[in-house]
Amino acid sequence: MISLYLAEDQSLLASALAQLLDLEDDLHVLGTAADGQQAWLDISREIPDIAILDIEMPKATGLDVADWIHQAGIKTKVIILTTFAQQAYFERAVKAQVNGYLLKDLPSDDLVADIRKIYAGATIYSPELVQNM
Amino acid sequence: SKSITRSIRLAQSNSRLEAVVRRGERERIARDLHDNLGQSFSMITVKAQLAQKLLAKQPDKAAGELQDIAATSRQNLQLVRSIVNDLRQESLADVLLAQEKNLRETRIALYTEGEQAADAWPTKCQVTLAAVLQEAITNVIRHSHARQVTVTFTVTPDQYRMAVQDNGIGKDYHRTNSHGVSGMIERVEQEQGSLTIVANHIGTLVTATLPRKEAHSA
Amino acid sequence: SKSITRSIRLAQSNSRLEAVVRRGERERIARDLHDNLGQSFSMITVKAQLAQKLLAKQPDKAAGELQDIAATSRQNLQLVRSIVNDLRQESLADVLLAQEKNLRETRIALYTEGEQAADAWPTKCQVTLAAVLQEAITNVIRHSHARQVTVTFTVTPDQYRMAVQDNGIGKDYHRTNSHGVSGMIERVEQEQGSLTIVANHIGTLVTATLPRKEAHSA
Ligand SMILES: Nc1ncnc2c1ncn2[C@@H]1O[C@H](COP(=O)(O)OP(=O)(O)OP(=O)(O)O)[C@@H](O)[C@H]1O
Ligand SMILES: Nc1ncnc2c1ncn2[C@@H]1O[C@H](COP(=O)(O)OP(=O)(O)OP(=O)(O)O)[C@@H](O)[C@H]1O
Ligand SMILES: [K+]
Ligand SMILES: [Mg+2]
Ligand SMILES: [Mg+2]
Ligand SMILES: [Mg+2]
Repeated sequence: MISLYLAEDQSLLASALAQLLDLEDDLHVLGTAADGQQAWLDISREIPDIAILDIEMPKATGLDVADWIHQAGIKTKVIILTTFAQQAYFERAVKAQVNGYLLKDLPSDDLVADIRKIYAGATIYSPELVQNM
Repeated sequence: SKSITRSIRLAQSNSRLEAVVRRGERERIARDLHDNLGQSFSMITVKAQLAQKLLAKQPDKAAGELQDIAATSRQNLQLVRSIVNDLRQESLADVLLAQEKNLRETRIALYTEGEQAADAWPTKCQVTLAAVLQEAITNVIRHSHARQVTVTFTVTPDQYRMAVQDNGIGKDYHRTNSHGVSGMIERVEQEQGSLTIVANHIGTLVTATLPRKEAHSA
Repeated sequence: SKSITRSIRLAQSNSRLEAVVRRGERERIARDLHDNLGQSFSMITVKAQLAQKLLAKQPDKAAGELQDIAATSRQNLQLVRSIVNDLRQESLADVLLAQEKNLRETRIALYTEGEQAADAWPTKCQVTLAAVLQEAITNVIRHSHARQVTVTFTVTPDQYRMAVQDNGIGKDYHRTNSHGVSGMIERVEQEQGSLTIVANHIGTLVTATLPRKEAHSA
């Protein structure tokens, strides 16, 4: 079972995404947060296998949380899940050595497949994001 | 010669800044789109996929997702409408271009001062002044018997100011059942500005001033 | 005196037209939003309601509607992305403002001609020239040993032209493993324009020209 943590400030999206992921037999969403600070508190305590982080959130961005996870040396892998390609964001994410940088409108089956690959050790950046850079 | 070069360079820097202010507006529109529409489309995409998966096993839950999709979609349609409205607001240049034609047809000469600088004033400010200008010039055409009208745009550290001076009869600008003047006053006051109409020795002078909000913020 | 007044009025009318062209871009964005996003939100709303009705009796059809919703939504997110991208492109004024600072720090004087008019050139054209200007001035700073650089913007009935003239060493601007010059050429040629670099008696001169497409259309 792969344990996931989801941070997303848009509550309708967060709950839909959590349900969608939870429907998979091998995935379990162990918590969600609507801001970066709460996400960091939970993640640093529960150490999920993978944290799926939105970028723009109140209190702290997903990129801040990714930095903290990286600096603390926690084993949680990080996927940044975003709507838009923005160079500055992407560069920061690469610096924080995130394991995935994916688009929110990615077909859900692809998202699930990417989560499994990332869990197995892959690094995946959405081609749409990379080609825009 | 040093000082001339200097002042030319200053003027150029100013116009560069103005262009960047205009760009600020583009950025604001981009933000609106990014933050609202972009987010909603991601959400709708995710919810539509979730509903598909729930269809067979939990049709009740699927119905809930569908309701959310319809509601979000309606909300965003409203938002698109208001952004479109915003983008379609008339600028000072639009009104001047149109009214120049009307004035020419009625043989009233139009002079402007500071027009080019005013083209770079913030959208919100232009939209308000454009509406005032539209009405003020319509009044000149309909009531003033003027041969010419001068529109002057000036900016101070605190205010944007537009003055519409005609050389017509300059009187009788209070009428109870008219809406033009009260409409102008209302629009300007909504933006914390003020509007005055006076008859002077030249004719009628309509002056609208709006506070420069950006001077105080940031 | 008549002719001076006339030419001033002509100039003002031109600048009014330029402002209206700039506005044309707003209108284009507004139309994009209205026609595409507006339509799609209406469609999504209807389809979400339809899917709700089909849920119980025809779950297969409901699934089809949901697929349509997700597809439309993704498509429109693409559109929002490209509009936002478009709105965030750098203008000539952005680059000049930033490079002015870099030049000042390296004690190279910057002169411009025709800058204000160029601020009103079409976005697409500004974006391309802004990228060229960025690289050309970076090269002046890094390679030229110049004391000054003059950027001249001119427009003819057929072309937009930008010339970047420095008074530096003016040689050796071919290097095999460099990307700056080839990048400039590529960008300009993508827009059916041309780019030349020559060493002249002053220093290095980079000239980019782009066709005025609007001259031929409409
Ligand atoms: N420039 C002007 N010169 C002379 N009189 C004017 C001028 N502007 C306005 N007035 C007078 O002031 C009155 C009120 O103007 P106002 O714009 O409020 O109403 P209106 O133009 O008569 O009607 P409407 O409601 O359609 O605008 C006018 O009827 C006219 O008598
Ligand atoms: N304004 C200039 N004055 C003198 N030499 C120049 C000038 N611009 C370019 N050059 C020469 O032309 C060469 C190629 O320029 P180009 O911009 O392609 O590459 P670069 O600046 O060296 O590297 P980069 O790929 O980072 O831009 C430079 O290395 C430099 O020798
Ligand atoms: K599960
Ligand atoms: Mg967010
Ligand atoms: Mg009136
Ligand atoms: Mg270079």
